[in-house]
Amino acid sequence: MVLDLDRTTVRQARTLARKVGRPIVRLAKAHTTVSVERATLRLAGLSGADAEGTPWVNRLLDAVRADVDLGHGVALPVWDALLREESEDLLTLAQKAAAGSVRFRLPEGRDATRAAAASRRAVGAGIKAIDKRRTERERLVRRIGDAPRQPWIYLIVATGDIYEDIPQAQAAAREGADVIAVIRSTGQSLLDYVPEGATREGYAGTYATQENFKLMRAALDETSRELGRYVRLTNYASGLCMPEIAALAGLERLDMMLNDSMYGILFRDINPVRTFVDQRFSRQVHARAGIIINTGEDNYLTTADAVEAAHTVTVSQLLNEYFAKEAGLEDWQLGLGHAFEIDPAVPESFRLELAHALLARELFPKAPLKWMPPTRHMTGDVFRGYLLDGFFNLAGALTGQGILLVGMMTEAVVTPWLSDRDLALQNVRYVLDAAGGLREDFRPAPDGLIATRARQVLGESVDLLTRMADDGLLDAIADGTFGLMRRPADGGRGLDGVARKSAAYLNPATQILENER
Amino acid sequence: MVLDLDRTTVRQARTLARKVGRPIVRLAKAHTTVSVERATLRLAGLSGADAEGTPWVNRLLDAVRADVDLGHGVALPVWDALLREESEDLLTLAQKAAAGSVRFRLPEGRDATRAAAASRRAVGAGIKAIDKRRTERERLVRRIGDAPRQPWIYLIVATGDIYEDIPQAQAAAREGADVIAVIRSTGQSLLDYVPEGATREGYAGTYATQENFKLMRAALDETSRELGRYVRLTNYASGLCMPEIAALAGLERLDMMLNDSMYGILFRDINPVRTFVDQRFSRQVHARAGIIINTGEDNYLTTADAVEAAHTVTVSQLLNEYFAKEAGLEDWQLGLGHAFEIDPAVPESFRLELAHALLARELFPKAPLKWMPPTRHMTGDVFRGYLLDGFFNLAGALTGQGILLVGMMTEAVVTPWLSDRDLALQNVRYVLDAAGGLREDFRPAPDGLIATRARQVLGESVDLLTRMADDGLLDAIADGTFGLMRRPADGGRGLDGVARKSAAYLNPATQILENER
Amino acid sequence: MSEQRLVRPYGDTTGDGMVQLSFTLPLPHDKVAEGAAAQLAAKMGMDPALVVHAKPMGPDFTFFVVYGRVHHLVDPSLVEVVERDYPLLTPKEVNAAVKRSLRRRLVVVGGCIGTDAHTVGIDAILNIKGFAGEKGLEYYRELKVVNLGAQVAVPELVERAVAERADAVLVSQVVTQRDAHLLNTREMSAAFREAFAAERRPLLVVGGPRFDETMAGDLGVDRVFGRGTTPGEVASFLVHRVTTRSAA
Amino acid sequence: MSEQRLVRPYGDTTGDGMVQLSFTLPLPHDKVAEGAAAQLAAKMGMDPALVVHAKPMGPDFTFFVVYGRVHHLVDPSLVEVVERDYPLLTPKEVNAAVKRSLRRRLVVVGGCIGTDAHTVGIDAILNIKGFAGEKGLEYYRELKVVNLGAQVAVPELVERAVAERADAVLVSQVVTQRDAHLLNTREMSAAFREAFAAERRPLLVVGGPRFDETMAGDLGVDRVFGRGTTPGEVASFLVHRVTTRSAA
Ligand code: B12
Ligand code: B12
Ligand SMILES: Cc1ncc(COP(=O)(O)O)c(C=O)c1O
Ligand SMILES: Cc1ncc(COP(=O)(O)O)c(C=O)c1O
Repeated sequence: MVLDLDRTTVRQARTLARKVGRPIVRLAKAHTTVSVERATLRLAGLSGADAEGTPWVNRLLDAVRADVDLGHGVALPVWDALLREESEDLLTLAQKAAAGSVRFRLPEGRDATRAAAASRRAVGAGIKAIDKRRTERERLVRRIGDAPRQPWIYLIVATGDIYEDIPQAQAAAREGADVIAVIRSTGQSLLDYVPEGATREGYAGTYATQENFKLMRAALDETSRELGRYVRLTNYASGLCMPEIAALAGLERLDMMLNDSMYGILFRDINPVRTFVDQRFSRQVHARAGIIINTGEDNYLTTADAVEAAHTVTVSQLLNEYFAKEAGLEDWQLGLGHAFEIDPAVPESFRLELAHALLARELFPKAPLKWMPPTRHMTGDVFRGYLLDGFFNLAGALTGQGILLVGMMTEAVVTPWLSDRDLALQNVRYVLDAAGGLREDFRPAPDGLIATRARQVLGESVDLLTRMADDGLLDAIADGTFGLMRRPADGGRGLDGVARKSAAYLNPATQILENER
Repeated sequence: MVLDLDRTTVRQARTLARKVGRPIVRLAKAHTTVSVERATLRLAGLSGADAEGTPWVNRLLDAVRADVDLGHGVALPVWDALLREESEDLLTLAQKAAAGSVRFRLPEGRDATRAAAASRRAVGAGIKAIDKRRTERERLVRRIGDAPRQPWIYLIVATGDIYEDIPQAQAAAREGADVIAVIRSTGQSLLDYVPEGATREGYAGTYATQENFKLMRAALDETSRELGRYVRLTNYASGLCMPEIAALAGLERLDMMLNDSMYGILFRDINPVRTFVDQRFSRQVHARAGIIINTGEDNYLTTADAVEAAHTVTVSQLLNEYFAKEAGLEDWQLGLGHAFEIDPAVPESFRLELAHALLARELFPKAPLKWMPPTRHMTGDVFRGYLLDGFFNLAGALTGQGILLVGMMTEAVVTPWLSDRDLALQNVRYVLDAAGGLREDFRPAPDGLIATRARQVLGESVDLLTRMADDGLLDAIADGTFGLMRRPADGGRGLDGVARKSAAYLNPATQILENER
Repeated sequence: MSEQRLVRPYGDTTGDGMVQLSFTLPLPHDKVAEGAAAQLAAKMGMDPALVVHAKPMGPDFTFFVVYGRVHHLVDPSLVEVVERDYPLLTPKEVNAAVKRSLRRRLVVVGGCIGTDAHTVGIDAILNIKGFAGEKGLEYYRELKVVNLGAQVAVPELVERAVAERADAVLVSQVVTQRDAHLLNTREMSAAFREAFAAERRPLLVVGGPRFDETMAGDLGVDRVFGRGTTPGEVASFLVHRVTTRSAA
Repeated sequence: MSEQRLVRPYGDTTGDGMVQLSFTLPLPHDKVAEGAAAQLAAKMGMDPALVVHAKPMGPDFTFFVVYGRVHHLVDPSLVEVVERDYPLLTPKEVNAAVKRSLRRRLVVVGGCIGTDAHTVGIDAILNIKGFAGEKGLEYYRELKVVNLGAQVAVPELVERAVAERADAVLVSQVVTQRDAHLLNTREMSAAFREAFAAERRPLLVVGGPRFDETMAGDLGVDRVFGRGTTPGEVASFLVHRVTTRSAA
């Protein structure tokens, strides 16, 4: 600890975050969403899509919803229908339902008890499958070997075509990447279904599908063996389908997921309630699957000024921490985000970056922390960009970041080329090998610029949290506190997919995930 | 002082350097050279060249030498001839001598006394001109303003054409250069005369001529006024004509000169005795002219390994310091050289660079120190090169270097392009503005890698100096101690231009320079 | 204009024609690959072309850096630029002009269409905060701005334009991979052409950092704005075109 | 060989043809200059060409970075490379071959000619220390090496070659500004042609990092070696050529 933060202030900040977060958890507990229910069906083993590509979980859920209020959950009506022997299995049921030949009801009494038990068995099997994948990961890491050092080197691929992504990801791993993230196509987060199958037509990213997950994980397993280190795979549990994607990630042994409590609200204009409900469920799944989440505070600094808004990053990290722990995630699973986004023209910009990065490091000493590269102030001057990325890497090394997302010199130009990635990795390697040890010699003066700035940001965070504890998080979001985006609680997409839970509501997935920790 | 070097060891190193250097000074004092004598004539006002471009100082000296032993010096025979009214002035005398119509002799008795007095008057006028230039510089710096901060930003131009150099130098100054160096054409150091006039036909550099000096200094004076800071000009007092070039630099108000006690021997295969004699004279001129010298230790690391040979840099710096002080230079005039030349693939290479740079900084606390960029391990990968230069700049800032020679991403490709220089300055500015203050937070652990390495290099330097104190510097040079170049004392070019001084030897320039300090 | 001399790239001497080039070839690194790199450079007009760096990236690809001289001449007099063909007005002048010629507020509907969610650019033009020290269009009293934000579907955009009786529709496109920006813009302009009679169609303006400003005709829009656009330029353009139209 | 497929540069998708280019134009920065940059890129075959960065450097110059697609196809089967047309021998084999065919030591005279003082390259080939883990030619028992070092004048080189009865002369050239290396090499080969009858002339070999290996004929030398050359390659070449010659 080189900053020597005031412990009382730190404790106060966490207490305030709890105070701000608790009403939101209450809100999340009181509602369900179409995606939470579909995720439940997926955990019970329903997959695939109809001829038009609409997933069976969507067809089935829509049919149920036509007959029964969403607030009761999907489990009781569906397993009730199965028990009434309408079909042998979920798929047949979904097909029939799609054809309009099944009617659903909310079972009561013994019927309800039996339906509940059956659903718990079915969903339990899915959760067991996730458990197996987690054990498998632990075994592979042990057998094959882990990333050789921290920070883990995190690289994105984004061709839009899974079959181009795979060789690029393998090449990146060979060149030193410890983590591969497959960026999603621009449109996916607003789709209220998860596309099916292997896909080749994304824009600036590749669709997140179960099959794409499977193909990429298999390819990286092969490469992991070849390299003697387990290469982690990341995708996005984000957008309108985050609960389902979280489930698929658990089932296909993805290792990390982008998953932020407010990103969808702020940057995809998804309804806040929808988001918080989906969030909580998806984090419960991640907790169970042993997946590390990556939060999205870096995004605020692409729209708001990185110096002025530094404390909003800290506040958001504290909230993400609170929500994550409440959902069952442990410290080592908290890849809290922050970024190197100060305008390079600001005097002492590098030292200010160090101050911010150290503050995060020392506020969350056990979290891996995800350190994001400059994007906003990157320009078409790729030489300057390459240098900035080098200093970003240095800041990461000096402040002990856990996950280093590798910056690309073409940030302001194109989605990364093969050569950009190779050059970027060369940059990271040089900085870590040549100057990584400089941390030993980095001792910010106790009242120097760095320590003073870190204290100032912490102070501003406590002030903001104090105000939010009075007015509520939803109001703060509506006011443009984060990333300057104003999002009212009743606006945004996907609100029609939210329902207040009825007294009869039952979700075996939530039950298992909440009771078995 | 962050290294806390052992004072006794430092004192011992200096004592040893004196011991190694003293016999060389004795050797230098006992000899003269054609170039020392020609420089004397230049100080007395002889300039210009004949129709074939051979300077009049060469024509005159050669004629004198045909009649009188060089060991007597040129002053007595020449002013004796003038007093015998062979000619009204030096130029006419030179012309007649070239036509073979003058005979020279070594005057004796009253003739000698009168010739000596006349020569002292003539040369004294030249030295006064140098004094005036020095005062002028001091006044300009005061009036116009000095470089805004340390390190001074030092940029080279190297088109080969003075008329392309000038706009490029002015552009560089506008972009932030504090010092402009005009690199010399590849062949010049081996010419035993100084070319005349404005030149446009250099290879990979522009000829050092009095006219080129004048043109560039005038252009930079203009730009200095425009920018409100005095932009310094540098050239090379090096090669077979270093005494003459030193004199011309003093007369044309150059501000810094490359001037190393061994560079010519090692890298141009110039005879050691010739070099040491020329060296001492040129440094006496620089001392008088208020010129800062730049020594050439960086060159060793382009041929020898920068880690293995680190101590040879230190030893050479100590010798350069001894020779410089003996010649009358003051601490602020010692731009001792060192360089960022460790193979970037060596683990902790950046920290090793810091160790070496700090050692130099703390051994010579009052010297400006010239910090040279990576060259040897630069490749055609210009992106990597740009990054390396950034870390070089950072090392310069962290260790408080006085003069920072700006590295170019095209180092391994071409002599710098206009855009290379612009990009390189942008690199320097970013690093100094964003991270310059990091020095405040840089505290090498007392027994960490950096401090340990610095102590080790100092220890190896003392060992080498101890050996050299026994065997002599000439033997060490013959053995390939510096830059792996083996140069025997009786080899190399220019030995025929050396003569042992006779009892009658007289040089008014040396007399004035030595007596008036 | 046509007085301008021909120029060549400049390395360190006038006329030397020197340029730097980098690219990847899908070839394993060997002498043939280096020769192939030189061949490409030659086809681009570089002679001599020096392959100064070749780095294998896995078994199938090699990255190259090439330096060399190109012999092409550049004729600045042939350059077509979309020069501003309207006066640059202050907010005050814009307001006055709208008032004078329309006698009502000028209605602007804006947003990012398709799946593009990059709103910083359109916000820079529309929001009060503005860009590069200039206030955005919301600041202009006589402009009514409806900012639909990100990921607006084209039918939704048309609908709002009709409902708001928009005089101008401003669309931003930042993602260009697989020409997304061009496809989306064409879809948008076609939809407006379908929905409106030619003389009633609102002005269509697109912008984004990777647009070619000369492509307006091709894309079926009235104007394209590129990187670094300021709100004042856009406001002045709108006033110029809308008032000209209403005068006609 | 001719089986090889045609290739295009690779950005992030097979066949996308993407390249990066940078250069300076002697024009003040404005829209015309940006258009001129795009024009140059177009002449180089880039379409579309995106000028992604333009930076004024003083009032008279602008630096550009351009990204875009080139449509040229690269045909690796047409690449001419100077492939090694002689066996690569170990030092032992070299020594044996010299002994067998010459029955005396093979004499090599080397140096940097002209005003070039870069000896690291020629030393890497000649000195025992060698390069890339291979010992230099001095290490070979059956080779006699005379290394003249830097800045050797051509007449001096010829003289020493005569005096030493050189079988081969090795010349290094590193400085290439204003084609210094080509001028010096041509001067050197002409001088040897003048001084020796064709059949008695020593083998002439030049090397340096910026030579084009296919230029031997043009330069009047027997072989050109480029960057990364190792001593073993040179020794093998010498033996191959000298022994072939003495056999003929
Ligand atoms: C900020 C940012 C984001 C933010 C956006 C926040 C927001 N609310 O806008 C976040 C983090 C959310 C984001 C996400 C993504 N981004 Co983004 N992002 C950027 C970034 C860093 C800066 C863009 C920016 O804000 N520029 C500043 C504004 C002011 O400039 P501007 O847009 O050029 O606008 C000016 C002019 O162009 C013009 N203008 C623009 N629009 C209009 C419209 C009109 C009518 C007019 C008149 C003028 C005009 O005026 C403006 C002022 O001068 C760029 C990289 C970079 N440095 O450029 C990448 C970049 C644009 N993003 C990119 C990508 C791929 C994405 C993702 C798709 C990645 C993924 N798959 O997850 C996601 C998803 C976004 C989506 N669905 O579209 C790519 C696009 C690649 C390409 N060329 O196709 C870039 C280039 C990064 C990269 N190299 O990969 N991104
Ligand atoms: C070391 C160095 C120096 C040292 C030289 C020390 C010495 N004793 O050689 C010093 C510091 C003295 C120096 C000085 C100068 N240098 Co210098 N120097 C370099 C540097 C950093 C490395 C060159 C090197 O040693 N490479 C390593 C060797 C092993 O590689 P190589 O030469 O390519 O040799 C290999 C092959 O090419 C081949 N090979 C080479 N020769 C031969 C010969 C034969 C027969 C064969 C078979 C093979 C062969 O085999 C070798 C092993 O693989 C380069 C920049 C760079 N990073 O490349 C600049 C560079 C070569 N120098 C340059 C210049 C301009 C100069 C100066 C002229 C500057 C000046 N005006 O003062 C001076 C003066 C030198 C002069 N008169 O020639 C320029 C040349 C620009 C150009 N393309 O024209 C360069 C490229 C730097 C730059 N960008 O400006 N330099
Ligand atoms: C936390 C988080 N989620 C998701 C995304 C990706 O956006 P989308 O959901 O549109 O794929 C990002 C962007 O990088 C992010 O930071
Ligand atoms: C000390 C010193 N003198 C002189 C030179 C230049 O060499 P030349 O004398 O050949 O111009 C250098 C090279 O950079 C040098 O370091």
